[in-house]
Amino acid sequence: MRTMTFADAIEDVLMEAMTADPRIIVFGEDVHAIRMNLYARFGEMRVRPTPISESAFLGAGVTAAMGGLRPIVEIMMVDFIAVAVDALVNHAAKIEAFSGGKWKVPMVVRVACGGGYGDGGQHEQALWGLLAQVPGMKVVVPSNPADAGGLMLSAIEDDGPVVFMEHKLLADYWLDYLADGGRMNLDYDIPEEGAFGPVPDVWQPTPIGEAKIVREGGDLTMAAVGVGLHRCLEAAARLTEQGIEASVVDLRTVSPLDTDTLCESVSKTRGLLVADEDYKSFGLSGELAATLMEAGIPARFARVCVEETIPYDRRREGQVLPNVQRIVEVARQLVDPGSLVA
Amino acid sequence: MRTMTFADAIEDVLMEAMTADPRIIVFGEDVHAIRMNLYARFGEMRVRPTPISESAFLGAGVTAAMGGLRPIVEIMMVDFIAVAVDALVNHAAKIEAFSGGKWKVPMVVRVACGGGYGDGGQHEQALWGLLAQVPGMKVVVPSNPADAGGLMLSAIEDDGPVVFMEHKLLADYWLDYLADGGRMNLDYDIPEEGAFGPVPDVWQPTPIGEAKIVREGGDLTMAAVGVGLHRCLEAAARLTEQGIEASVVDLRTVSPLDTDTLCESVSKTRGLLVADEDYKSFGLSGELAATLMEAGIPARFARVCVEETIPYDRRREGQVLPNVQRIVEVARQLVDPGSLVA
Amino acid sequence: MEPDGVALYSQMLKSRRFEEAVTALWREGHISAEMHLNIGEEGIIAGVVDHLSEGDAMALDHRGTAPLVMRGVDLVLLIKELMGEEDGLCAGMGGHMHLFVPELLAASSGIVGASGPAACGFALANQHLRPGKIAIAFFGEAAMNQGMLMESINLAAAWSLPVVFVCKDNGMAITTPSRKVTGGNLCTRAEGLGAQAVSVDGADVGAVWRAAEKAVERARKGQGPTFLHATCRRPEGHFLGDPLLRIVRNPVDELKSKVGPLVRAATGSGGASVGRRAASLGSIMDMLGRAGKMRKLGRHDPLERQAKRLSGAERSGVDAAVEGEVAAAIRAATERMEAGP
Amino acid sequence: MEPDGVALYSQMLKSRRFEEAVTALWREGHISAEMHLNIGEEGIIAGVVDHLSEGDAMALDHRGTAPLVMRGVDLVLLIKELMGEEDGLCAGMGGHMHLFVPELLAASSGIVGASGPAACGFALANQHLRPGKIAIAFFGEAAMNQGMLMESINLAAAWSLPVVFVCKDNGMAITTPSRKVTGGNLCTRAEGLGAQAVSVDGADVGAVWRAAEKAVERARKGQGPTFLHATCRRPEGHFLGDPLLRIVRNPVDELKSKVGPLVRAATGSGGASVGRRAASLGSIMDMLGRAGKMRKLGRHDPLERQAKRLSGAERSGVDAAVEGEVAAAIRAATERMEAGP
Ligand SMILES: Cc1ncc(C[n+]2csc(CCOP(=O)(O)OP(=O)(O)O)c2C)c(N)n1
Ligand SMILES: Cc1ncc(C[n+]2csc(CCOP(=O)(O)OP(=O)(O)O)c2C)c(N)n1
Ligand SMILES: [Mg+2]
Ligand SMILES: [Mg+2]
Repeated sequence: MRTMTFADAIEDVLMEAMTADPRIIVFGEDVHAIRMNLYARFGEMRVRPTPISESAFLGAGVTAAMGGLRPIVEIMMVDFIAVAVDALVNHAAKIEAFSGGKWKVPMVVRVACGGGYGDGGQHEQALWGLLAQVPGMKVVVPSNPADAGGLMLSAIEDDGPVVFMEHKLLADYWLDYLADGGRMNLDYDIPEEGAFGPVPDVWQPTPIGEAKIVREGGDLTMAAVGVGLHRCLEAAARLTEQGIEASVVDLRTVSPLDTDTLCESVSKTRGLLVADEDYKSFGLSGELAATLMEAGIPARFARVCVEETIPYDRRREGQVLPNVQRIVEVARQLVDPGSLVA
Repeated sequence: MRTMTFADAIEDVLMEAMTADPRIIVFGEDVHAIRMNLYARFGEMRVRPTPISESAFLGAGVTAAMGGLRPIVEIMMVDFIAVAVDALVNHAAKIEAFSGGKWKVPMVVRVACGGGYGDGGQHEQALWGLLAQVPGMKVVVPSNPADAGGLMLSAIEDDGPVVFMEHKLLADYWLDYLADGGRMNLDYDIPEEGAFGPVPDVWQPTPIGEAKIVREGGDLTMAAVGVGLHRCLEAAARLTEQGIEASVVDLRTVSPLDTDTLCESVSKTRGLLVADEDYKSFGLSGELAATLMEAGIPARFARVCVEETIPYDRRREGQVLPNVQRIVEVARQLVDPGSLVA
Repeated sequence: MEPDGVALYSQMLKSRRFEEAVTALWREGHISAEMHLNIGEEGIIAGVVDHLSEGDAMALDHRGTAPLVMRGVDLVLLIKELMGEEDGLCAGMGGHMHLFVPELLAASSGIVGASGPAACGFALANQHLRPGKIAIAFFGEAAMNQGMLMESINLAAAWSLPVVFVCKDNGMAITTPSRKVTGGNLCTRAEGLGAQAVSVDGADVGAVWRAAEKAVERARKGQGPTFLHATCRRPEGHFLGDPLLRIVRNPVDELKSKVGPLVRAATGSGGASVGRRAASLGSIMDMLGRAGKMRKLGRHDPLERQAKRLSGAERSGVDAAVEGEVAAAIRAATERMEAGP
Repeated sequence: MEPDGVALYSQMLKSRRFEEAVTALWREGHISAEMHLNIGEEGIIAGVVDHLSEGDAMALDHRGTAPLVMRGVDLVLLIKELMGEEDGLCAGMGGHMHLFVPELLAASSGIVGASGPAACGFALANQHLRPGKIAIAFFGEAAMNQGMLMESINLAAAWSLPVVFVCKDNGMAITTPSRKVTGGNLCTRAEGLGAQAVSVDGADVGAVWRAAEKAVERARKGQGPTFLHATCRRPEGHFLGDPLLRIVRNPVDELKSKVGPLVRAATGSGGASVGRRAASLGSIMDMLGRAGKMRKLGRHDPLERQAKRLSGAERSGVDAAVEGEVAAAIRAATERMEAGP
């Protein structure tokens, strides 16, 4: 076992994969700087900075993949994908179906996501629910270095379009770049085990569509992806002190969802708390509720999600993003509704 | 009581509203033809054809509203909004929050949506779940002429951004234009009471965020919007013959959802079937499940939604879109799981 | 080089006859919804695709039939696709606006402007995997107002991608005259995005061929993208069943239900000044007039223009062969239909 | 007309001093995340906004402070907004990239290119409700590759909207030299979209003022949009804490952790040819060199250039007044902070 940062894990996988397969190319804004090491190793033809033309180059990624390459298209922050969503919704996701199954789109879309560093509501969104909605798109959100590498490997190997989302609190270079700018006087609630940790000596793909139970407890299940997972783990630790034992499920993949693992856990705990940094309504958290109801698993259910535009002010931002305290409170109410009054 | 087509109801409201309020303007591609009567009445300054530049003119709608107009921006089909989603997700929906509540965006986005006439998966989507996801957007989907007019009136009067979605099977002119092209030899499964019906003598706003129970029955609740509502009503009629009585809820507004009406109905029937022409996962149907679970209302639950790219072939299209037979079958299983084997 | 006039004529004719058959099938209700034809713009398509060979890619818009027919796609598969058959070109899943042929690197989209990015992606793949091979983007003049298309011309210029951007300018976006909603000049615009720009009369297939030859050669040599602007006229309007043409062809029936509300709207109290209303009505009449004028190809017919350049013998040989080929394909494709379910 | 040199100098100085104070607050950690300044481009902003009055609108990009400061926004409210205070300009909800002032019809966006459509919408409202009033769009040269901005120039041309599109060209998009990813010429491009185009040296506030005067007048008269292209240099790079400038300023510390992986990457087996790798490294060095050069404004400083045109007396009067004003505002805004919670 080696240890690595979240960011290095992804880079390590890319170095290996790009060395092995010349069809893999990377493009996006500023990639010569953001992926400087890849740029130095593979040269500008394979690591290519783009104009600020997300619609053009994301759309080009789709047909580049159809033409035989394995492009990794970078959209700096997921918020910006709003200007180019057509390439995913109406093209990448649909072409396999449109072509009668004859043509596939092996493209990876790599994006930074998430908040917690005071950048305001147009630069801190999660948006995985929106991207997952359209049939044909896969969306993965790793929560630690091993899965970051493993899911990137799977994404590259997948024959369909996969959105790979890396949370800015987990990828140290994003935070250094966007939040600190060389300052040492700011604090972020960085999940340590998410940002740095063990990775396998030889990279193995983390299967897309497989959740992982990272903590077992009988009183309720918590489910999350990315940073939310760590918030749940911390909440679970606090809840233990209060005599509540929570299972925690790292969904890892938003789409396709691993409904089996979820249902299995909730069948035992009879309670589900979803901590989701994405918007509350019409997204991941609702889909998990539907999953349980469809499976006929009765359970108490609650969500700790983002319910409004993320505020710029870091204090209010911290309240709007799912935080440990909100999760703990909601979990207690879920387990013991009477505690509401206490 | 007057009677009107779905399309005429909207036009009637617009004629009145635009006569009364010179701040209301309409723009979008081809509006001089598609809204020919408004064009003749209000002239080109107020009914203005645009270039095929959805990002520019939808974005312009946002600030035109901030600058004192009440724009109604037309995006021909909701599928095309994918090229311009940034204007909604990152601007229209967020500016009230960003400005600390000081500035509002009274814009209506009018779009045609939905399938059932063989136009393929890039022109028949519903996408209301996607549009509803971002806090700050309202989304309405009327199912009959009275609500079409009433919700358009509310949308115009609302001080925030509202997406007004008209289903192509309900709005006769869309079908004539896109599907028939003057042919008489094609059939569509047009809900008659949706396409033509009574409207009030004097227009009243249909409140945004108020669902309506359109049928009462004790065995299960069906919820839908737009054409789906009529599929549910027809299914309910068939189910009666089989001894099953369904309540049917016309949600009318996707966002904000009228959770009270839904919960009240499901509290009685203990079963919810969602028939949704939008994609199944991460959307409206999931949100309804979450609503019930959050309210602690145990219920059987099932969904009849779109689960893949809508096929071009009309036969397969008819299977992929929620149809009456699928609804009836799923409803029967929901009410009597044993019937599965039968 | 000089084009092979007979071959070009033959390609155009095949597409024309094929789309005439499509028109009949559409009218009979065997093809659903929006069917956009290339009739009238065959000169542009033929003049361009004649330069293509294996490995070259095509990004198509909502008018994808002609390029595929001319590149030799199986007509039976194609017609079956338009009819939504399971054994169609795309298993009946894509339909008229979503025709995909991996072997030809040909992909379509019904989203206006999407062929720009699509051509860039194909060209990028070619740059890496098939040097010397290129990509064509087909689109209308109104698509030049769609951001992603402009972005993609710039992208192609910045990356020296081997793309030829072919703008088929019929002057219309459905019912909107493009001049009314388009600033500046499209060739200037393309130059300002870094492409070389050239304009030709799209009804002259030879002229298109020669302009395309240079553009294709530039692309193959890695000298960057060209914007090929070609004018055309389309007698079927925007799509089969074009609402304006319906009125033009059959004014009495078609206007019956429309005139009442229009007159009421134009004369009702409240609303714009009389002058502005008159301007609106004028512009509606204009629109109908324009549609009427477009109906007749006349000297804008690339097929007729090319036919005149051929000898009677050349022509009749091709006519017979092509008509036979198309008729046979339609027969084969509709056999089952004729036989009943 | 001739500009009021003292007034322009005073505006630029106020913005400069204000942003210097912002820099200090940012370094102390009182302002979170990305803070983009206008330092170096004050000549462009001042030369344009001096022509605006009530009813004129401004669509701002991620560098919104200077235009607001120069239009007279309360500095205390502004600084409090940057610090995320509840009594800030936007209640601390918007922050540096989302500054909104309804009374000035001023709206910002952190989405590159969004100021184009935004200016069109404001201009449309003005066309209807406040004839003669206009809208300005501020954006960088790299934003000209964003589709919606190009679309909006065309829209403004097609609708004769009273917009002045102000392109502040520092030649860079974060770390990407714009020349490398931009085809053609931006003025040609804007002309191809139907705008009138004019280029000026943005460090010469007088030149900007005169060019803007004409553009604003055209817009007010309903003669359509102008594209005003102005060059500039920004000594703080892309934003405070620009990673390239950090290296340039403090190479030893900043490169410590970076050089090892970079060398390993550049020399590891597999990957591109030695030539291509060398080219990559060359281009990285280039990027750093370019950043280093930008640090010093020198003759690109609009403030210094304008100062030289004033008399000593004029200058010292303004200096004292402006410095006092800014210092007082900063004091007032940070009072509570100093006092502790
Ligand atoms: C993004 C988008 N907006 C609008 C439409 C609807 N639409 C389809 S074709 C068309 C007109 C296209 O005009 P042009 O590009 O000139 O091509 P033509 O049809 O004349 O060949 C429009 C507006 C669409 N398909 N996609
Ligand atoms: C749509 C979008 N893509 C990317 C970004 C990230 N980004 C922010 S500023 C910037 C560079 C902008 O360059 P330019 O337009 O020249 O303005 P400048 O910063 O030089 O003033 C980029 C790429 C963004 N904010 N929005
Ligand atoms: Mg056209
Ligand atoms: Mg710049």
